[in-house]
Formats: sequence, C-alpha cells, structure tokens
Amino acid sequence: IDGSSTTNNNSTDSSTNAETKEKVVNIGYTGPLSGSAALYGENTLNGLEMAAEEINEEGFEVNGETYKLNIVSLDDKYLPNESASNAKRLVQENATPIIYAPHSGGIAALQVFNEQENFIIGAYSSEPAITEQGNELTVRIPPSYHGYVEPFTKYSMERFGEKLAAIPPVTQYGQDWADELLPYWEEQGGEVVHDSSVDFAKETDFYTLLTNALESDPDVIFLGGPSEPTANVVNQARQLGFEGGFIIMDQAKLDEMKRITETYEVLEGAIGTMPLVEADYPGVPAFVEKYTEEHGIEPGSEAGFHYVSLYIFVEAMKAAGNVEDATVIREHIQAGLDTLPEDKQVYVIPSIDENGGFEILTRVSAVEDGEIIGIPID
Amino acid sequence: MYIETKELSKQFGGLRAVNNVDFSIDKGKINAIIGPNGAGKTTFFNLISGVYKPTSGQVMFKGKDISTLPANKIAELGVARTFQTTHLFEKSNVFENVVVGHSLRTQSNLWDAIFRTKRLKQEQERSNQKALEVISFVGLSNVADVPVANLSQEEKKRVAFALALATDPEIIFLDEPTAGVNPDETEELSALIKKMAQQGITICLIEHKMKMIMELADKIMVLNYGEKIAEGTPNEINQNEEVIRAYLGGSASA
Amino acid sequence: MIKNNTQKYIVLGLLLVALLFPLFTQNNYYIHVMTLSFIWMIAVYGLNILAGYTGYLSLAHAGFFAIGAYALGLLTVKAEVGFWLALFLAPIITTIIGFGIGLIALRTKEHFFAIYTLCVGYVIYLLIDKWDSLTEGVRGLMGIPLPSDIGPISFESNIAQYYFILVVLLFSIFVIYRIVNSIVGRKLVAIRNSEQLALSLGISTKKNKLLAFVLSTFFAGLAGALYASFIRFLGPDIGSTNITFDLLMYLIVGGIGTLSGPIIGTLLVVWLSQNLQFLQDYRMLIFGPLLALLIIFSPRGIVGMFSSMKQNLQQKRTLRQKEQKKEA
Amino acid sequence: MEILIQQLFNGLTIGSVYSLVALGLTLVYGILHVPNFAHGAIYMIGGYVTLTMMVYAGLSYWLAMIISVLVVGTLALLMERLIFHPLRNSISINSMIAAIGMLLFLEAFAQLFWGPDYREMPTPYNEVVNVFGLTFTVQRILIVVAAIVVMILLYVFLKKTFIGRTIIALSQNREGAFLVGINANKVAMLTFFIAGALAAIAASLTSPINLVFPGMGHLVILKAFVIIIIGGMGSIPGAIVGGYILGFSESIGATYISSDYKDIIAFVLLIIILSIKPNGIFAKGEH
Amino acid sequence: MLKLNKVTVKYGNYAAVNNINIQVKQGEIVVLLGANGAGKSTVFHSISGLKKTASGEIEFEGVALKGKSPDKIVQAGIVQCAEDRKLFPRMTVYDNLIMGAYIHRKTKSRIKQTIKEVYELFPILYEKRHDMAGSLSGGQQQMVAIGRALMAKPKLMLLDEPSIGLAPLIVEQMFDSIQQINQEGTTILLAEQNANAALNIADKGYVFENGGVVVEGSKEELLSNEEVRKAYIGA
Ligand SMILES: Nc1ncnc2c1ncn2[C@@H]1O[C@H](COP(=O)(O)OP(=O)(O)OP(=O)(O)O)[C@@H](O)[C@H]1O
Ligand SMILES: Nc1ncnc2c1ncn2[C@@H]1O[C@H](COP(=O)(O)OP(=O)(O)OP(=O)(O)O)[C@@H](O)[C@H]1O
Ligand SMILES: CC(C)C[C@H](N)C(=O)O
Ligand SMILES: [Mg+2]
Ligand SMILES: [Mg+2]
Repeated sequence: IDGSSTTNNNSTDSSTNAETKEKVVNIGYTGPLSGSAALYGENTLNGLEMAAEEINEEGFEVNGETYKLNIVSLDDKYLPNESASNAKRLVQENATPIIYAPHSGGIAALQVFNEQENFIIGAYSSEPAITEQGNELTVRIPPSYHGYVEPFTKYSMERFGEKLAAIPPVTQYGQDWADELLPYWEEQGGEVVHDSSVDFAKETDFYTLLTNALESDPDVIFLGGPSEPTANVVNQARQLGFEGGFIIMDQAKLDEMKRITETYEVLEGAIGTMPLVEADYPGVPAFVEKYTEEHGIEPGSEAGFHYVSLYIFVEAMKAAGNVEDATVIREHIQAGLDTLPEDKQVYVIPSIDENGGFEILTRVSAVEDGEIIGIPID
Repeated sequence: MYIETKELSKQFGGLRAVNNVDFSIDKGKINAIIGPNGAGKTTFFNLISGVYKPTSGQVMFKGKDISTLPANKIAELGVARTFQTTHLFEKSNVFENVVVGHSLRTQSNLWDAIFRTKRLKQEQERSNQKALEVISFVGLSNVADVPVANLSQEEKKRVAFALALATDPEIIFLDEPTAGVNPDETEELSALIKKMAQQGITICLIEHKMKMIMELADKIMVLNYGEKIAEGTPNEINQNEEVIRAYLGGSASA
Repeated sequence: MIKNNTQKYIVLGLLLVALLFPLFTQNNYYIHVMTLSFIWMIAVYGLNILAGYTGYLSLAHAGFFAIGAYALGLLTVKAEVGFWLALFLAPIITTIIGFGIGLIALRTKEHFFAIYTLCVGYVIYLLIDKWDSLTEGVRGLMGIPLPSDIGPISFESNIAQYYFILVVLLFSIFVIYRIVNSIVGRKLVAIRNSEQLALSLGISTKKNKLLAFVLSTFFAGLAGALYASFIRFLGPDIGSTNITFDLLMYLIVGGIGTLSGPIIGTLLVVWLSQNLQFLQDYRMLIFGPLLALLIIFSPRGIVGMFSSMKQNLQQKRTLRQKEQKKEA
Repeated sequence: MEILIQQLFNGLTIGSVYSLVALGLTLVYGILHVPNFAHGAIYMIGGYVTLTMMVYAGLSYWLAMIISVLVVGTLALLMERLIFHPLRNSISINSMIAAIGMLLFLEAFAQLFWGPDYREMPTPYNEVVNVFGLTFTVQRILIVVAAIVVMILLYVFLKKTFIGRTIIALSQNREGAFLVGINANKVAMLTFFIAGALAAIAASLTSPINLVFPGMGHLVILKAFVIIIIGGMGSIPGAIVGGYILGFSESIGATYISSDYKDIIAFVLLIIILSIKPNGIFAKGEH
Repeated sequence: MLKLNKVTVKYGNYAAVNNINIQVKQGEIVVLLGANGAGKSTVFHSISGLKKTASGEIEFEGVALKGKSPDKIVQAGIVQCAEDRKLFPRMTVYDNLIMGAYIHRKTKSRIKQTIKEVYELFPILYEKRHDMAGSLSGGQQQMVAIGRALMAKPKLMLLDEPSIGLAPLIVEQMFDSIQQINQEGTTILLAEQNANAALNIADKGYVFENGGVVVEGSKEELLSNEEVRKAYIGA
C-alpha cells in the first residue's frame, strides 16, 4: 500500500468541518501523558494547545481558505512502540501532516516510517542523532546545549574556584552534558574532584550522594534534571554546609527551582539558562501572562518552544500554500521563520540548519545577591 | 539384603527425629513400621525416598548406596511411595493423575514432542495403557474421568496407590494408607495391598491400625523417639512389653 | 482430553480471522497494532509455558524479551550480521543466557522465584541502561534493518511484515501446542500441581523446570527480535518491569494455562487500551478499574469463563457416575 | 571516619523509610500471598493527603498526618473490600493483576486531581543541626525516631495482643481463623487499614526531605519488595531488619563501591542471598 | 440444643448431603457413622458455617444459624475440629492453642487453666510448645487441632474424625477425655470411623450413606443392629 495516497484520501474527508464550512488541519501529538514523565508531557502539550487556541480565534488563511487547527493528542507512556502505534493512528485517522514527539525514543520509532507516510516529526529532543540520521522530515525544536558550556565554566571558575563536583542526572541528556562540560572544565585548568550521577527516578534521598560529593571539598557543583528535584538537591547541599556555586544544566530552570527553595538566596552563585519568564525575547511577556493565567503557574521552556514552533509551522503552511503535504511544508520552514510575527517570538529563532534543527540564540543567567541577572555571552 | 538402612539418623535442630536406625526390608514381603506419634516413621520414609538427606548413616538399595540420590532418581530405581496426607494432583481427573505416574518410564524429549515422533506416540500409547491398567487394578475404572477433588477419602487413597503403581515400582512405601478410612473399606484396602504383594511388589507401610497390621505384616519394626525399640513378627511385637507400654496400651489386641 | 479440542478450534478460528484481516481493512494503523499484538502474543505464550503450565511466575520476562531484541539489534547494527542469521541467533542467545539464569533462579520457589526474577529483570534493564558503550544506553539503538528480501519476497510493506510475523506466531503456537499436549507437557503440569508429588513419581523437576524456563526465554527472545525488526528502534524501557506486567496482564485476562488465552487476552487488552485513548487523561482512571473488574468477574480469564460452563456439565456426569457406582 | 558516621546516619534515615513501607507490604502479603503492587501508590496518596491538609486546609503537620493516616487507611481498607476480598478464592496472581490495575488508577487519579508536578511539603522541623561532625535536619531525626516508635508499637501489637495475632493467624489459614471465631473479613480490613496507615506515616515523614509527585511510590516500592524477601515474607522483624540492611548497604555502598550502581545494590544483594539461601535468610522449616 | 431440619448441601450440582434431620440434646454425645464420602464432614462444615446449606434449617439453642458467618457461630458456642486440621503452620504450638481461646481473650486466667488441661491430655504438645505447628508429625498436628478446639470451651464441640493418625494408646486416652469433657458439660457431635470406640461413649448415633441418614438410634440400638455391626464395627 502506498502510504501517502491513503493519507490524501482520508484528509479530504476529515479536514472538512461540515457545520461551519471551515477547514481544519489536525496536528498530531504523541507523548507521555501518564506515568512518571507525565508532567513533562503535559507541559509540552500545554504550549501546543495554547498556540492552537490563539490561532483558532481567527483561523489562518492558506490559498484563500481559512483553516483552524485541531490538536489530536495521544498518550504513549514514553514507549517507542506506543509512539509508533499512535503515529500510525494519527496519520490514518486524522491525516496529520505534523506529529509532535517529545522524546528521542518515540522520535526514532517514527523516523522509521515518517518519510514513507509523509508527515513531519516535531521532534522535541536535544539528542543530536535524531537529526544526524538524514531524515528529511524531522524538525528538531530545542537548541543544542553547546552554547552553554563555555560561559558557565568561565563564570563559575572565576567566581568560586577550580574544583568541580559533577552529579548530573543519569539521563542521556545529563550524560551528554557531562561529556561536554567536564573535559572543557579541565581544559580551562579546572579539576573534577567528584564524578557520579543521580537518578531522580530511583533516588529517595540525596544526603548520601551529597555527603560523598562534598567530601572532596568542591567549589562548584554541576547538576541538573527536572527543576524541582534539582532544587531539592541544592537545598540539601546547603544543609550539608556547601557554600560554593552551582552549574545548572539547562533542563532545570532557575525560576522553577525557586518555587522549592523559596528564596534565591539558597541558589546564590547558580548559573543556568535564562528562565523563559526573565528572558528578553519579544514574545515572552504576553505569553507568560497568558499562560500563567490559564495554568496558574509560570511556563517553562518546554511550553514556550512548543508554542512558538506551532506558529512557525503555521507560517510555513501559509508560505507553502499547502496544509497537507509534509514535504512541501518542510521546504517552507525557513520562510515561516522569516515571517513569524515578532510578538509571537517567545524564542528568537533566525534559522533552521540543514539537518532540520532550529538555531536559537541562547541566553544565560546567574543568581547574584539574591537576584537573577543576565550574563552576557561573547 | 534388599533395602537396608545403616545407622540412619536425621536431625532437625535439637531433635533427633530418626536415631541410628538399622533396618532391613525383605524382598517380596509386607513390612510394617509402627510407633507413637512423632516417633520418626514419616521421617524414616522421607530419608529412604530421598525427600530428606540423612544427617548420618546410609540407605542401601540392592547393595547400592542411595542416601544422597535425589527423590526422582530413587523413584526411577523402582522405589515408590505415598504420602501421609493424601497428596494428589487435585485439579486433574483420575486418569490424568495416573498417566503422569508412568512418565518416568518414558524417554521422549522436546524434539519428540514437537515432531510427534514414533517414539512419542508409542510411549504415549504405553502410558495410557499403563494408566488404565492400574486404575482397573485399584478398582477405580468407573471414576476415571472424575476430578480428584470430587472423590471421597477412600477413593483418593486408591488413586494414590494407582499413582505409585504407575511408576512400575519394585517396592512401595505406604504412609498410613488407611487413615480416615472406615473398617469395611480398610479391609478392602488391605486386600488391595495383599494383591500388590502377590504381584511381587515389596511393601513397606506405616499404620496405626493394629488389627490390620497384625493381619498383613510379615515383619514389623517399632520406632519410639527416633530409635528402633523392637523388630519382629506380629506375634513377637504384640507381646513386647516395651511396645505395649510405649505404643499399644491396653487395647493392644483390639 | 476433550478440552483441548475446543481450545484448538478457538485458536484456529482466530487465526483464520487474522489471516483474512488485511483483506478487509486498508487501515495501516489497524495492521500496525495487530502486528504488534502478534509479537506480544509470542512473548505471552513463552510466559504461559512457565507461569501457566509449570506454575513458576517469571517477572524477568521483559528482560529476556529485551535481550532478544537487543541481540538482533546489535548483531545487525553493530556486528553487521545479515538479518536472517541475526533473527536465528537472537533467540538462541537469549536461551543461553536464560539457561544460565534459570539454573540459579530455579533453586527458589513460588514467591521467592517471582521476586528473584523481578530483580533479575531489573538488573537486565539496568545493564542495558548503563552499559551504553554496547547498547547505546538511554539514547537507544537506531537503524535496525527490515527483514532482508527472500528472493522475490520483500518485507517493505506493512502487509508483508504482518504476514511474516503472523507466520512466526503460527509456528510458535504449533510448537507450543505440541509440547503441551505431549508427555513433556504433562510433566510440566504435574510440577505445577505438586512439585513434591512429581518428584516422588520420578519426574526430574529440576530438569523439566529448567526446560520450561529455557523455552519461555526462547519465545521471549524470539518475540523481542521480531519487535526489534518491526519497530526498528530500541530503548532500555523495553526491558522494564512494566512490559512484564503488560504481558502478564494479557495472559491472565485471556486465561493462564490455556492454549487460546494468550491470543484472546492480548487482543482484548491491546484493543481496549487503544480504544480508551479518547478518554485522554482519564484513560488509566478507567482502564485500571476495568482491569480489576475483569479479573474479579472472570477470575480464570476469558477462556476460563467458557470452560466453567463446560465443567457444570462435567459435574452432572460425575453425579450420575456416583449413583451408578453405588447401585453396582 | 567522619564520613562513615554521616553515611551511617544517612543509611539509618533511608532504612527507616524502607522499613515502614516494607512493614505494610509484608502485612498485606500475608493476606494476598502476592506483593501488593498498589502499595506504592497508597504511599503516594499518603503524601498528597498530608500535603493537601497542610497547604489547603492549613492544618499543622501532625494533624495533617493524622488525617492522612485515617484517609489512606480507609482507602486501603476499601481496596480490600472492593477488589481483593472478591478475589480471595482465586489464584494469587489475580490479586497481583488487580493490584496493578489499582496502581494505574491511583496514579492517574493523583495526576488528575493534584497535577503531575512536583510539590514541596513544608515542615516545621527544618533547622540544620551539627553535632560531632554530623549534619542533619531535625526532620531527619524525626524520621528515625518516629519510625522506630511506630515499629515497636506495631511489633507489640502483633505479638502481644490477640487482635495482632489474628492478623498472623489469618495469613496462615483463613478457614482456620474462622474456626477459632475470628471474623476473617474484619481482620483482613484491619490489616489493610494498618498497612495503609503505615504507608501514610512513611510518606508524611519523608516528603519534607523529598518531594510529593505522582510517581513517588515507585522509588520505594521495588526496594520494599526486596526487603520483604530478604527479611522473609510476612515476617515483621524481617521487614524491619531488611529495611535497615538495605538502607545501610546503599549509603555505605555508594561511598565505598560506586554511587552510580547504588540502586543495583538492593537487587544484587537479593540475587546473591537467594542464590545461596533459596528460601530467604529467615527461612524456617516446616513440611 | 442443635437441630438440623431437612438440610441439603451441594457442591455445584452434587448434593453431598441430602435432606437430613439430626437432633443433638444438651449434654449428649452423638456419633455420625458412615462410609467415606457419605457426607459427614459436609454436615460439620454446614453447621460451623464454612459451607452454605442449599436448603433446610440449622438451629442452635433455638436460634437459626442461617446466614451467620463462621466466627459468629463460634461465638455462639459451636467449635469444630476439622478433619484437615486447618492449623496455623508457621505459628508455634502454643500460639495455635492460644488462638483457640480467641473468643475468651478477655479472661486470661481461664486461658492459662485450659491450656494446662490440654497439655495434660497431650504431654507431647507441652514438649513441642515452641515448635512451629507445621513441623510436627501428622499425629501431633492432630493433637494440636483437638487441643485448639478444646481451648474454646465450647457448648457444642464438633469433632471430625479426631482419631485419624493417632497412635492406639493416644486414641484410647482421647476417647476417655472426650467422655470427661462431656461430663463437664460440653455437648459433643463426633464423626468417627472407629465406630466401636465411638459408640461406646455415645448416647446416640446416625448412620450416613450417600448423603442421607439411613439408620438412627440409641447406642444400644445401633450396637445391636446387624447391618451396622457388619459395616462399621467389623465384627
Ligand atoms: N521438617 C521438620 N522440622 C522440624 N522437626 C520435624 C520436621 N519433620 C518432623 N519433625 C519432627 O520429627 C519428629 C518425627 O516426625 P515424623 O513425622 O517422622 O513422625 P511420625 O512417626 O510419622 O508420626 P505420626 O505417626 O504422628 O505421623 C516429630 O517430633 C516432628 O515434630
Ligand atoms: N470441595 C468439594 N467439592 C466437590 N465435592 C466434594 C467436596 N468436598 C467433598 N465432596 C464430595 O462430597 C461427598 C461427601 O464428602 P464428605 O467429606 O462430607 O464425606 P465424609 O463422610 O466426611 O467422608 P470421609 O469419611 O472420607 O471424611 C463426597 O462424595 C465428596 O467427594
Ligand atoms: C531539555 C530537553 C530539551 C531535553 C529533553 N527532555 C529530551 O528528551 O532530550
Ligand atoms: Mg507420620
Ligand atoms: Mg470427612
């Protein structure tokens, strides 16, 4: 069976909304909506849904027809085979030209057939291999972390000293980060005095780990992971008498960590990615306000990236004059980036690289005297 | 000597359940073991049939030391047993129970099973034959396809006999084969035991029913606190002072 | 004796439907889910041999599934072995590892065995997760090839994969059917019913338990290898305890220790959970209690429900026979 | 030396939590004859109820904990009535599957009701104490002391009171329990209630040093299984001793072996123990 | 005291006990005789509440037992010593016995007295009091089961084949003590294969066959009944 022909057959049925005579474009989503990664899944989906709601207020016009968006989300419990089943279903039953997948396993499983069945993967993963496979229809949304290593190292070493204790999370992301940061730290004349990792899915208490890490008397601790448990580690490190600085992997956000530590004082000397809420991108204030109103909590970058990416896809559809053919839409992503209205730029993304990765200007911030300040990057 | 134990002992924690027992079982005869509750009779059976390993001493079968063989190997040598609390495959019917009993005499392996080889078919046929044969021998043909759970005590005892017989044993150890069976049916079971002996199968049994033992046994051993206190013909035992004191009491002849 | 025939017809009927299924639908998604179900079924049959027929509940089953999957993945991706050779080797590798583990694990019994294997499964999962120089760890193993063409037969299309995996499933069921209905199978059931009695009947419980264990790992490995070739991406999660629980759920819902249970249970639970997707966040809220209810109202699985009807008939016969006996 | 003492204390803290959770599990094990996989979810609900009582109802820590004990105990009791009681006569794996169903349900419920995010539980006992080179917060002392007190009370209850003994009797022969006049159904409910209460106490004690989130039960439950096996299924002292063995071996193992493989310690420990003693270390003879 | 009125008990469709009437008066020893599978244990189970009756009434001291759970029946004063013992295998002998006195748990001193009496009856149990019940020999376990039933000091005691697996000497003693307990005021319903010994101490007996009562009468009547003698006494 030819996958794309089926897609087209179906799309004519399902994309017509009989009542309002409006046309609907279905956007697929498969991610962890239950189980231990549900929080992450919900954050990503929230961003998408908020963008879709806004866009649907007016609809958007392609080739003179007005379209609205419909987000079809399916739970995959973080399992690649479930992602694959979901994607098949989304394509089959909802004719989705784009399917979001926020984890590398699911993305890889979709890459097996996305070109054949002609849909774009909205890949939210920092895993480089995702775009190195040469998949034509994969768009990697989040930035790579390369940009952080240098400013983080420089700042921490200058302010606190040369002894680093590394306790990144056991996730692939954490390990990749460590693989990049630690050699660089040593190159710059620093010393890695402790190297282990923390597993937030299995650890019950961090005292044991920290007691060992602090035994080597470090100046700086490198850590990361979901914001809240990361903050908990910071808290306990302070209890155990640590007075140095923290390098915080970009998965955790300083502002989210503050909800647990209660004050920025505990986080004094921590350097990390600029919290979305504090960032000076043009779209941020409006986005933050609206999101906070809807969800009662400030948005993190997952929501932000998903939000902005959906706008970009819509712009690309407009530019392509097509809402169905993934290949054509993909070809017009750069055009979409170019026409993205400034007030929607929750992140500023000037370009997409040849492998399909968004190229984003990174921002860095640190806590000094109980306040977040931006750190300029050379 | 057919089966012989030499200074056989079994220790459970601080307790010597079986203590230095020398006993020999004569081929083709009906041997009996009696003794007070907790004397070590069941433990003695368990030592011979390989359920327990002796703490010290030996079990010899036809001159070969079998004290350390696992239970299934001992069964393969032709030593079968029944259990004190009737122990059967409760969920299966009588035929299914008994047919399993013969599987130790089969050689079929996975390969035979998957490819349904001639050997498998023959052996299956043979097992079925054997099962039907022993079921009829113990007199259960009419309930062959009744689930064991639905049988009465006495019928279950018979199934247990059939199971043991299906293994083609030379000798059968019976642990209280008629416990809980009424006098009438006890006699029928005695007859069955005799019939088994007549087929050339050596019998060794534990019972508290003295009347039956006296009628059946060729030779009796008496255990008390793990030790052998007497051995001999029914008559000798019946008159043994120590046995009367420890075990029989006033109703010795009842 | 009679019982097996109904089971056989159920199985044959279901398989006929499976054979014709693609002719009635062009829906890629249905085909995909069905194919995946077939893979699970093979693994469930493996579990059934051990848990259902022998009475030993192995909670390491997903671990062996993962070993089979990674064996195929690593052989094809890293060692560049041809697909068919790898498919042949993967279950064998799993079986060899299973043999080693079974040798020690089977010293334990009942719940100890269950938890022992739970731990073994967990260690397998952690090994896959942490040994990233071999397995690529959390990053996952990508680029696993499709089955390579055999002459004119290509496995590009969904339908081809569907039939390919269906054939393997058929083969598995056939083999298991033969084993279960042979002397070997009877010995396994004897062990389930009473290990002590089996032993006293001269059945080598050690040997036969090991046989059942190894067989179960074989089918787990085979299913895993098929999974790898079908999804073509592997992450450590495939060896997690949750997958074992899923497989166990399929087995229990269908009917443990029955021939058609794995098919029925897998189909039912997989499609049920697919169809509950529309409930979104409420999915597990409904699915959890539904599962409990299913178990409560059909404690012997769907297949058990049918056979208890038959047992009623059987009981009536028992009654008659008893009366006859008393008259005689 | 100093680090050793600190790590021993850390082990003591974790071990206390493990023991409390394992105790509940081991009690219920006697009735279900399979590990209750929903126990971790019960623990999680315990954390949430305490948190909710503190944050939304403004109750004090202790009052919140008491309410949590009652609520979660009742929840466990209901689970017995509605799910496990009807299954008491079918094979024990069925209870296990039903328990998994409950686990899925409770986690989904928590996620829906309280949201999927991590929550912090405030505690009045947050001061840091430094003595003899040992650093800890008062909360940690509280965990250890409270756990030990609860365990002693439970032990006395089970061993020295009639009601307590009935729980043990029931787990060994349900019909036998009926025949001596025990209302087995009530005792089963009581057992679940106690198990739920223990889980709620454990969760309320640890949450201030950890966080409250839907998946928090996973952290402890697998290890609790390991503990009840090491300690002998259904054995009360076994669960306590096992909990501390694991707590210590983790903190010491992380220090002197490798912290990356610390989670494996529990599992490898068990595999080794069972390989040598297939019936657990506390196995007792019987026929 | 105890009245069974047209009681039928079924396993599935099979009526193991069919439409029987039994009466036990205060202070009596009543024996149930019958071949294996005749339905004696089933009667016991239905009295003690472990098995529901299909039809008919069971009345104890004028109160219908229908729908009462087994523990309520024990509290009413009926205690069963089951054929398959139903001990707590991983509790000590002492704890097993103590659990027998569960309904008297408020009167500790009485329990002490009763347990002494049990130890006197079965001295071996005193020796084994700290051993797990499951590790005892078959006969010893039987003693624990009888002892546990005695601990409840019931008004009516149901003894289902108490002599199973006991050595002759012990059997003799046991029948003596059953008589003694009876004289102290406990009514006894006894199922036995050891018909001679049982009838000797009994007031009355019922003979079961195929789930129904075929003969009933006083001790003397039964002892002189040819059929009964032939089938159950074997003389
Ligand atoms: N596994 C065991 N652990 C500890 N003690 C045991 C074990 N098995 C048996 N015993 C003890 O060993 C002694 C002998 O028990 P055994 O079962 O051999 O007695 P028996 O002669 O068969 O008695 P009965 O006639 O009552 O069946 C008993 O005191 C019993 O308590
Ligand atoms: N759980 C059961 N399921 C089905 N049938 C049963 C069950 N228990 C007993 N029976 C049947 O009910 C009938 C009566 O059994 P019961 O145990 O009451 O007899 P009994 O007179 O006590 O015999 P025994 O002297 O052997 O103890 C028997 O035919 C038996 O097979
Ligand atoms: C920080 C995020 C971009 C990382 C993401 N959780 C991933 O799966 O790779
Ligand atoms: Mg014995
Ligand atoms: Mg009976």
